[in-house]
Amino acid sequence: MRKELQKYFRNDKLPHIWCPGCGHGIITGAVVRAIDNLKLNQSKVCIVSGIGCSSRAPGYMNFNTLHTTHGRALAFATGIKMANPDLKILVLTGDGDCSAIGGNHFIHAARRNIDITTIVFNNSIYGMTGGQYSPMTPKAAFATTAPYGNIDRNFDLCKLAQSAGATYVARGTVFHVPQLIKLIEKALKHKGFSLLDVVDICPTYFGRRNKMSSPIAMMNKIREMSVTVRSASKMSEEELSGKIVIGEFHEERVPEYTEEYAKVIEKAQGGN
Amino acid sequence: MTQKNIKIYIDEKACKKCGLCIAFCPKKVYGSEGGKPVIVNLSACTDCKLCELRCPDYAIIVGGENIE
Amino acid sequence: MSKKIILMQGNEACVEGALAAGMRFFAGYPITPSTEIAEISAEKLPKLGGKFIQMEDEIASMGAIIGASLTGFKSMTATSGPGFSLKQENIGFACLAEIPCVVVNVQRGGPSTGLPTLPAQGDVMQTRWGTHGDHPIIVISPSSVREVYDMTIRAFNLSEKYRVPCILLMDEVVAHMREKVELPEQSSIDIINRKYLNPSMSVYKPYMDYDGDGIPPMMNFGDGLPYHVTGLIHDISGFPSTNADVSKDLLNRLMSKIYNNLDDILEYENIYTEDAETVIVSFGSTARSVHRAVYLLRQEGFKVGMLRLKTIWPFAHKAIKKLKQTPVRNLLVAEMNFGQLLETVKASAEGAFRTYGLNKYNGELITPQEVINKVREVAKHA
Amino acid sequence: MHERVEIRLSGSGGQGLILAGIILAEAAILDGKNAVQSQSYGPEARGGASRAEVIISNINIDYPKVSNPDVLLALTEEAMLKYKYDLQQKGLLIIDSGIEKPEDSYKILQVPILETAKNQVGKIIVANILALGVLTMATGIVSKESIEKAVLERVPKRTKELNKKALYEGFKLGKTQ
Repeated sequence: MRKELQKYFRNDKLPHIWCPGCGHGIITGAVVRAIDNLKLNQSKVCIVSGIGCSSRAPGYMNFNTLHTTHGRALAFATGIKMANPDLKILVLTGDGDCSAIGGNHFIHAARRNIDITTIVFNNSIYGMTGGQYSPMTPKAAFATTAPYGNIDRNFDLCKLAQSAGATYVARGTVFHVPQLIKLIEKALKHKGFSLLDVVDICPTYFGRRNKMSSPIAMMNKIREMSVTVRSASKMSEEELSGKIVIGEFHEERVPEYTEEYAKVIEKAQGGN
Repeated sequence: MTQKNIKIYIDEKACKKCGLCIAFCPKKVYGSEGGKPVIVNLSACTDCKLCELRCPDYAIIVGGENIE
Repeated sequence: MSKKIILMQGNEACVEGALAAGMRFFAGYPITPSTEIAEISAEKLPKLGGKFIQMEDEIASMGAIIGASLTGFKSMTATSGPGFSLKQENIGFACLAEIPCVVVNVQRGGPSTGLPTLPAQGDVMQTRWGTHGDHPIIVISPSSVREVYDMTIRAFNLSEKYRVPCILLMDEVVAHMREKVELPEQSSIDIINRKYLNPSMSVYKPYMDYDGDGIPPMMNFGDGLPYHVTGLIHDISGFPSTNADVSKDLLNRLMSKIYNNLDDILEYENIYTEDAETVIVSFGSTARSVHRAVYLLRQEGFKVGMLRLKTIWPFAHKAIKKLKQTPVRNLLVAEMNFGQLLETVKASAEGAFRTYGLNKYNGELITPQEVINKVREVAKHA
Repeated sequence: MHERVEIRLSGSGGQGLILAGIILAEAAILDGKNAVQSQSYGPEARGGASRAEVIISNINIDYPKVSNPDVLLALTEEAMLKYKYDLQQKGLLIIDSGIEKPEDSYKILQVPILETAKNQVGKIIVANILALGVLTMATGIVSKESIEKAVLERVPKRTKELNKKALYEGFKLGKTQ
């Protein structure tokens, strides 16, 4: 590992538990590089996660880190941010953690526009429990709990976040890492609730069941299917079917939650 | 355009042999030796660092300055 | 000097006590009959520079207070019935990660939506074993509005001192009644704050028993050295471990930090037990009916007394043990449930007494007359 | 006075009986007595029969619920019929004139609470305070000074005069019997 990045890791905890070719390590590396590029104060960064493979990431990262219960990272993070708005809060979460068991917390954190950067390690599967389908698993894909093919329709997390009120919404992939780092930087600099949906790969559970058992095959799929927001805007719905649209979807400046609460305090204490 | 003093460091203990660096190097700098990356064409390297950024295990450093 | 004498509601006294104890963060979700606690907190906290947030559900509220506590804020949530059920997973997190926080449970009739507006005491066992796994917990239960105030302060003190969630177990009667109270001056209140690590340390092991008392000192997120907190079994550095000795040592320490300090944690009240033949065990609002019954029965010459538990968990076995040195022959456990505490009292009695339950679960408070009738019936058996 | 006096105030939801109960309890405290106030608590915010209960005592109040009221105030017939079952035989029943007088052996005081509030005071909404005036005069449970002070401390500033007027009309009605 590059020397300047070492201070961001708990090097005695590495190597990580993730499988060979798992994209989680790539996203974690991108997060750390973005933090380094922005020169954030390490002792004021707080990284919160839920449960699952991705939620192990904070354990390797040398910040104030909190590994919570399944789906609840945003609830804990909201408490931390409310109590101490000086802290920079990141939530690292998986697609199941964020959109299934944690779905309600997700939409409400977005609605409040609380200043938390949520990065979804979206590998379309429950990895920690061995490959069950998640709300992000594509229709017809196979999983241990969808042995005949998945009949659930999957979420578009970016659309969900935007309609719930998130004020920065973007999608990156583990293939397009330089772009991913830039998107993370933008999300971290954004004041308000930012969502970054990162298309990730799980060769072990998703790949093996869906004829892409090598990480290379999965990466190739991302490379082939990715289109930029700009190109997508010129494509028909049919042409977009199965495609991964990457880039920034939404950015707006809306009063941030803890700043609004500071005004409540002012009012309660006699100001206007 | 190639740069002469580019060095690539591979941390063999960290490498989990996923093969991503080998497969996706735009200049085919790497070959495989039992799944592990070996440098076969250093002069082609453009210092794009994609292999380093895509390595899930932080096993690659591209560039001169940090390499022992 | 004490503050002026006023009429105050139980739920209001809970917030007043919490603020006096130093609560500066509340997260909650509306649920009868605890809602006033959230409403009053929403009004009063920002006046003191504190924070209130209404979360999307009870689960989130519990998560939020744990997060806030990690930044050094004394934090509380309040709920009832179904909401208390929802909080259980994160209460377990607070037990294992040793995050101080206060959870108020205003009991109502159950199970499920049950009797939302009516009293019950059916959560006795859930407060002890609601979350999964072996874990320590402290549960205390007030009988009057003034005691709600005092016990909310005590809940914070115990929670901060022992790094354990403390549950204030109220019931609808105590929460909603208004009563004359005389609150103490802030300066006369004992406040206990969590232990912090000496900031000069260069390495922080968040679960190291630096002082040998089983209670590791804390450090706030953002105050200096980064550290890791997890709901997984962890070693003294806070990182996950599946090592058998690490698991065993951690659980032993969690339990012993509570069970080695029972003299500090257990509170109960004996009334007329020295010469009583029958003692009625009760807590919460039921104890007020029992008190009335004991008063009336004593006027008739009945040798009856009462044991009122203020600490519900850990159970005050020593209070039962002490009764073995008195003439007491009958123990009557009065509670608004099917006999949840009765089973524990029986076990504690080890056959030394005849034990009876007086149980009511129809959404009404046990009346003094019902207690009197039961005591007479028990006396006949004897 | 008795060691323990139990009072039940009843009517329909929205008539302000819980507030009346709180004020009565506060007046008792101003008189140096103990007081406990509680209420029946149903899911409906308005309508239906609702009640507030107050116990006033010179000594500690342990059992906090009313078991056999010494006094029952009823502003509606529905409330009276629902809540008079356990009124003490020697108890006092205060009812509005709009209610059909029951054939019971209680001491019954029937006065035009709602009508007076509406026509003499000008707002039906202050019937609860007017009723407190009636109750104070008819029972002597709390002093006139304390009930007035308690009323004025609880009601919104701009309605103080109105409520004071209602209370005094209540005093008058309570005294006529």
